[in-house]
Amino acid sequence: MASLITCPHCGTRPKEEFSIRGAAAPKRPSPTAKDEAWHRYVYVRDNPKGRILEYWHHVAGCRRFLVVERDNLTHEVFGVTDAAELERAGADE
Amino acid sequence: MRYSAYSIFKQALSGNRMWKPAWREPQPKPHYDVIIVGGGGHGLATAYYLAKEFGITNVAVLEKGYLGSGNVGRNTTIIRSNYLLEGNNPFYEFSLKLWEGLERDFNYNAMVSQRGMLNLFHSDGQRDAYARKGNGMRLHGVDAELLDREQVRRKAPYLNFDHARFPIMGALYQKRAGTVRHDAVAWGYGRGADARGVDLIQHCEVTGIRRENGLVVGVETTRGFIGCNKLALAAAGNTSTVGRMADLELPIESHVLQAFVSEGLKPVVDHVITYGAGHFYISQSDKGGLVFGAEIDFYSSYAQRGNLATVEHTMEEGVSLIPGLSRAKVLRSWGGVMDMSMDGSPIIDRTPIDNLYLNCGWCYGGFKATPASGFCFAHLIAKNETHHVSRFMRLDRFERGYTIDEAGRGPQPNLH
Amino acid sequence: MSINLLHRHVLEDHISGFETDPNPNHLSVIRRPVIFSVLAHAGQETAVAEALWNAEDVAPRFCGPSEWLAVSRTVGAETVAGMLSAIAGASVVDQSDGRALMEISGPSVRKILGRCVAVDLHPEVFEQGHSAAMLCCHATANVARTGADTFEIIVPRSFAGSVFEELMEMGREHGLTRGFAD
Amino acid sequence: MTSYRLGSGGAINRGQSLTFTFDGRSYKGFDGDTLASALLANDQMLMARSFKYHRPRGVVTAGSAEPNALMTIGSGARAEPNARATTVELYNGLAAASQNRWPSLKHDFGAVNDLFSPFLGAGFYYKTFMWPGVLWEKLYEPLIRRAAGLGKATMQADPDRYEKSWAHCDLLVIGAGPTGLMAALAAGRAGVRVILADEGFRFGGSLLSESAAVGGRPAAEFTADVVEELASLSNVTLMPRTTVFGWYDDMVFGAVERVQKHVASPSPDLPMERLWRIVAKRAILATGAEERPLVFGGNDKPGVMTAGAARTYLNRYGVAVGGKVAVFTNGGSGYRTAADLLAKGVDVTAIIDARPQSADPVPDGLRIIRNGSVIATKGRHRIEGLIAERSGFEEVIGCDALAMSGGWSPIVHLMCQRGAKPVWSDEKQAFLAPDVGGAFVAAGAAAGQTSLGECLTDGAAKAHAALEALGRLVGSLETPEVEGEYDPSFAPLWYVPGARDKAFVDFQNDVHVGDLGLAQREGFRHIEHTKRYTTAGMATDQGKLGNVNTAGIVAGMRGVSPAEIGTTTFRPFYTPVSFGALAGTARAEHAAPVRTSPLHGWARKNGATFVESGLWYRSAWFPREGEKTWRESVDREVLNVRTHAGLCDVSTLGKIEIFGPGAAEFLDRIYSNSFLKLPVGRARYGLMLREDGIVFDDGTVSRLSENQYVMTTTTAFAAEVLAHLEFSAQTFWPELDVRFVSSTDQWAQMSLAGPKARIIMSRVVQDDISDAAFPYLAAREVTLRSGLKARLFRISFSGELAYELAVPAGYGEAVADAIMNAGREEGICAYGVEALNVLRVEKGHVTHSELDGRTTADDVGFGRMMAMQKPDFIGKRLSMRFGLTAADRLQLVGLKPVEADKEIKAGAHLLKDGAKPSLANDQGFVSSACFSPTLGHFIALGMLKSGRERIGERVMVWDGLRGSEVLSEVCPPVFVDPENSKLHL
Repeated sequence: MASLITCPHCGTRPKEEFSIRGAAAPKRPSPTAKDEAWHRYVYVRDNPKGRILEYWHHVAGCRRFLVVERDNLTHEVFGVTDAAELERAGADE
Repeated sequence: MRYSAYSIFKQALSGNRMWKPAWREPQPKPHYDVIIVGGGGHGLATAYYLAKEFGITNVAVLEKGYLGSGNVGRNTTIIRSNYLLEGNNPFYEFSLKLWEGLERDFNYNAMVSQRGMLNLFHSDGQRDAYARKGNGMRLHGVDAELLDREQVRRKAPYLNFDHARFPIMGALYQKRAGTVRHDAVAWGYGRGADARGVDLIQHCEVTGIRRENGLVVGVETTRGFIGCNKLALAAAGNTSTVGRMADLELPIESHVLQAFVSEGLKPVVDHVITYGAGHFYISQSDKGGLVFGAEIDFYSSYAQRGNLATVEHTMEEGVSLIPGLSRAKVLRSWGGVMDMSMDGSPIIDRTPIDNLYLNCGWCYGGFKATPASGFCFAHLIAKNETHHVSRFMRLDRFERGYTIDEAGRGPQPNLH
Repeated sequence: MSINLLHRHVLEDHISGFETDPNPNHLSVIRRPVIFSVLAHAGQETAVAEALWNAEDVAPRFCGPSEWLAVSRTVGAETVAGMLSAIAGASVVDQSDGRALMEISGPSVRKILGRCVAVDLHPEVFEQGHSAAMLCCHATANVARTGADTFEIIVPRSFAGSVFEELMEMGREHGLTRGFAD
Repeated sequence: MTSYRLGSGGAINRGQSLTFTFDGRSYKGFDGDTLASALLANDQMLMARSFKYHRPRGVVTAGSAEPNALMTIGSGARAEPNARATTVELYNGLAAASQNRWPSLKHDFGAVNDLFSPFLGAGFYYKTFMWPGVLWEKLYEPLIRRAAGLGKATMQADPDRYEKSWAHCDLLVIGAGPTGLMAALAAGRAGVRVILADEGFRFGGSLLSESAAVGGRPAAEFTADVVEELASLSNVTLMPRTTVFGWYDDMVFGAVERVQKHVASPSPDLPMERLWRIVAKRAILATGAEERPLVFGGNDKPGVMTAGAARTYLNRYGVAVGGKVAVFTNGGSGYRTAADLLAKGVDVTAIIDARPQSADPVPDGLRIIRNGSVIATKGRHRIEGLIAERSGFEEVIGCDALAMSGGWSPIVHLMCQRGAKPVWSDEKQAFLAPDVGGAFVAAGAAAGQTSLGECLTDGAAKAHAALEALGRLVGSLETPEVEGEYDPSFAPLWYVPGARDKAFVDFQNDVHVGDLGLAQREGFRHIEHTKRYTTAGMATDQGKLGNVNTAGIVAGMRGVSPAEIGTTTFRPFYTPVSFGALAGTARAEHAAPVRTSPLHGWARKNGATFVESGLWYRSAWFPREGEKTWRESVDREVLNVRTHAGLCDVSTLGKIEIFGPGAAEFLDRIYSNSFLKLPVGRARYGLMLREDGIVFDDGTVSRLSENQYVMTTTTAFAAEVLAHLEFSAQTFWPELDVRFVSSTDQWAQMSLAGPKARIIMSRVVQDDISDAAFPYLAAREVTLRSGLKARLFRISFSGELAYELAVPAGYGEAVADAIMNAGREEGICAYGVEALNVLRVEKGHVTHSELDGRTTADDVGFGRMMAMQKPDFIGKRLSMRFGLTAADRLQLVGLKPVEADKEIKAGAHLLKDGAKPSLANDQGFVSSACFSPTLGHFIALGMLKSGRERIGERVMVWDGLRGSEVLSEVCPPVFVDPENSKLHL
């Protein structure tokens, strides 16, 4: 993972083409959610050792935000999905 | 066993056969007053000061690997106190003062070398930001000088003054900044703590935190249950993992930072230098290796290794800053796990659990903080009250809106 | 006050006066290409893509799932604008002045580009007609294979000088020459 | 000087003689030599001094593991320190110099350290130099630093070029010895894309030193045939002189090709070195094995080297390492070397075999001392003899070289760089490569195979397995027969007891067995502690020769298996890599790409001085004749704008085109102020927050039609803002139909400001731009008098009547020229970003000097702009936190010196008048400061605690750093035209 990411739109690309935004697990709360929920969204990170979801922005490619599912200990990548597609799929559920 | 020139002389005459171990290898006792999780620099310093300054010696330091196997043995050895914000500046200055007296304090030569640090600036905006920082330092009595281009050139004539993409305009200079032999810090604190009765227990991984009635009663470890009155976490990159055992919600994300050493070279770089047009920083060890690094790899990682793109980027910045490096060779790269906090500043605080104490969030600046972190954490644990220089380093500052955002980059840990 | 405005190519200073006869490995800079960004709106991605691929005189270059560059070297900007705005569900932006278009060709082209891009340009992997956005000489570019040994490179205007110089530098070993082409 | 060059043999080109120098003395060698082999041929065994004790040293190896023979190659800006003579390819004119010695290699003053070595044991420095404290920095540390390092870095700019390249393949074979050649051949014939890389300058590896026959012909002939066939395959890329130094995630390998290191006069069209990033589907590690030195007293004397090295010098380079060679071995390797030496007519005095017996064939007449050991060596700059011991009896044996063999360690470095640890094998008495999954496998000697035949077979077999996994297996490759194989087995021997002198484990760092013992006694028992305390394995060879011995010896001291001790962590780089190769072209002026504005030529024509601004160069000011300082130019430009007009390049501001029915709603959520009701044809200033409620960036948005907007951002934040929009659109609100694309590069944008701006602009634009037709904040497409379509915005950063005109970039220069012409009579001037900055400070406009990532909208006086009635916008919720709304926050104010001639500088802090300078009394800081030519004195913007309540108060502007204190008055931040009358002219 640290070297190459296979972008669902552009194919296999080097890390240099991406900008990493951070954990993709926290979801932006609704505007009316409690303060605590907003605090957790912005500041609290689960930070597990192992499988995580992370936003990678393909800035030098398709400029899409990708959700990379990977292991942060072994650096194995399990999947790369367009964030909007994932978001829409989540909304449909 | 006290170390001195005399002890070296005496031992040499007997073939160096009579040296005693630097520390014991004790079996864990069933119960301690204080257990510190993490036998790195901060954990060992905490134990040392608990024993020495606060008379608490029934202490165990639990380390899952060997002593000093974390970032204290894997950093670029820089010490400094050139911080901008009120939440940081006095704390790091306190740390620098402790460094200045440390070796005689713990009878171990950690080679504290106050060779001076140049923070280069390359634009008017950067100069203004450094001036603001330097004035803030001076207000607190910390040494700071603003050097112009020619003054920098006199100190470091080998920097790229003539063909730079981002010309050097000057530097913020802290004369008292410098380097320390990193391993020796862990060993010196460990030896000092051990001599005062602290049990340093290596190869003992904490696997659970046992609580009763809302209080910690001890820890489960790979070497069995060990009870304690107070539990202190100094687990650096593994803070979230250990914190989860006590259901702590933490503003921490673990990242990998690489560092590098060159082949041994005759001394050429006499200061610590940071590149203002990038993140590159460099110094030269007393053995001759150039020790340097740049930015983190940007993704969450618990693997102590980095990627090639970051390696290349580091070298690009290095050669851009010091053209003469081009033909020198890099010997080794390594990676450390950084407990990046959400504002780039650390946490030394109590937790929602009364007898559980937290020390984390050092990002990639933990080494220089080791003495003050240990001292303040020991103060907090022993007296249950915050040392005044660490009073801003609270866990609830994020909720309350009092972040200590030295870089001004907001709640994205990989930008700090 | 009537003004006759001169149009100036960003690489004018880099090339003019330095032109020589082209070698087998040659970089040619297209002086006035027509380049539009085409953005497909929600739900229109497939239709827009189809319309683009069917359009005459325009070569579509893939940028992202709902974004393309429409490139033409044969017809004028107004013609292209007219054609593109007829595509339902698309928004278009004229980028003809915002991008520089170069074409690099010759027997060593893959060796040269191997020093410029990380993408595997082997013909079985990056086929003729294929295009993608990628990092090229430290800048974001759109690279298309337009022939067996020919690639088209589109870069933002402000980066064009740097990219051009780097391409030439990487082509030194193979005697890369350069020049404008209309 | 004796010549040790044999009369014939070796893979050297005797027809091409090369001249080189070592320490100023001239020597001759041949094409195909390494520097080490040529020096040995010339009887130059003494090549270096060790690091700590400055002991005389020669070569121990014939390859990249060499710890001793480090030299500086070349001089001046091309000097390369710490080059291993054993891998440096000889060329005509090569100039080498020894290192770490004074005054000369033969007579080195530093050798006195050796006498004091009892006091300088492992870690001695941690125990002393502490008293008195002041002496550390004045005396002790300078002394230690003087001893530091080996070679000298040139510290001059490198005159050569460097390149980087990517490569992609199905199979990467690392190492072109017998294993690698067979692997590459098998894969090459199957038609997959193969890269074969080898660190040496000639393919063949150990085959080049081989005396056995392969496939019925001499090994060298066999090798040449295979290499020829590989070279003929278009799907195979051969990469000699290429070291694969690192294995990174996702099967990316880092490699460095020494393109011209061996060339007497480098071509300017080729790089000196080239960095390769090789992306491989599969890879085979065929790096062979390293022969282990034996650890006995005096094992570091020049002339003591591994048996394999002696054999390589003999067979590959045609050099005898001595006239009388002794052999000390624990396995067959010593016998093989002895046999080859004898076959070439070199005298072998004896084989001292540590084993009680062996089945190795003994050449006629050769003396074998079984169950023997070497306990000391004689000689100073070259070994002159050794003391052998057997059953308590000692014997002096004369020799001028000693070939030693302690067994073999597979070279598994690369496979262990990603966390996996090598695995101890009792059977092989070696650490073997770990299983790292099928994509990357070890083969041949690197996998613990010991005979040549096994290596050939394994190479082909591992390639077949890779082909199968790739789905490309066709046929199979027959492995050639090997005639004259030897028995490669050996008996473990970590440490030879009875040493009379130091027995070294790490030659370069002078770590001997005694140091390892001391580390154990002092509690540094973990192998990492042992390493760090003794520095074993920390030299430039990173323990390639010594680490396995260290593990074995420590295991012996502790009475456990080496498996329990393990190894230290393997990390890149396999061998050291130059900064230059890793940096590539990105250096000096090319450290980062340059972005040029479409108006760059216009600015240059008008005499601009440029300044870097991120990747851009922007025009800073436009000096005119007679102006001696930048301030004079800037003052003139500012006054000219305030009284007449000026034209400024603002093309670098970020521009984003936004489309779609969801655009209005999107912008409304992105900005803290309201955007839903922005009319078509109008621009609005907007403030973006981060989600934590802190100001992110500011800019303008203009609505060009119902569903089309154009946004401007600051130059510095253009990329971040676009990313922020994309993140928000894609992950928060994918349901909004909004699309955007950057058009920053499409437009040349210029700001025409000043009371004469309208007159001038109307001479260029066809449209009616009277205040009524085109009022303040109007924004729309216009037509220039030439017929060119353009965008015109009536926005102002200076506070003057101002327009921003955007034209297609290619026309930028022409339009700017036209405006300058149109404005000549009105007194127009070009102005740069310095004047722009003064104009905005005078007007109290904030930039990222104020918006430094810690300020809220309210801090800079925009609290009321925040549309808190909106249900949602980014940053809304967290902006309400206590700490962000506290009354004592720093707030934007203006500052002017009480004495008009005093200068205020940005970066100064603010103290209450009369307060002692201290952190407790710190009230804020000066964020921007400049001389205001309009007002005739310095003015500043500052951030002051509860500043807005303190207008009229006097504060001390404290600049201890630059030694000034300026009493100043707190004032509103707008210095010029606070009622905005000029905007609406």
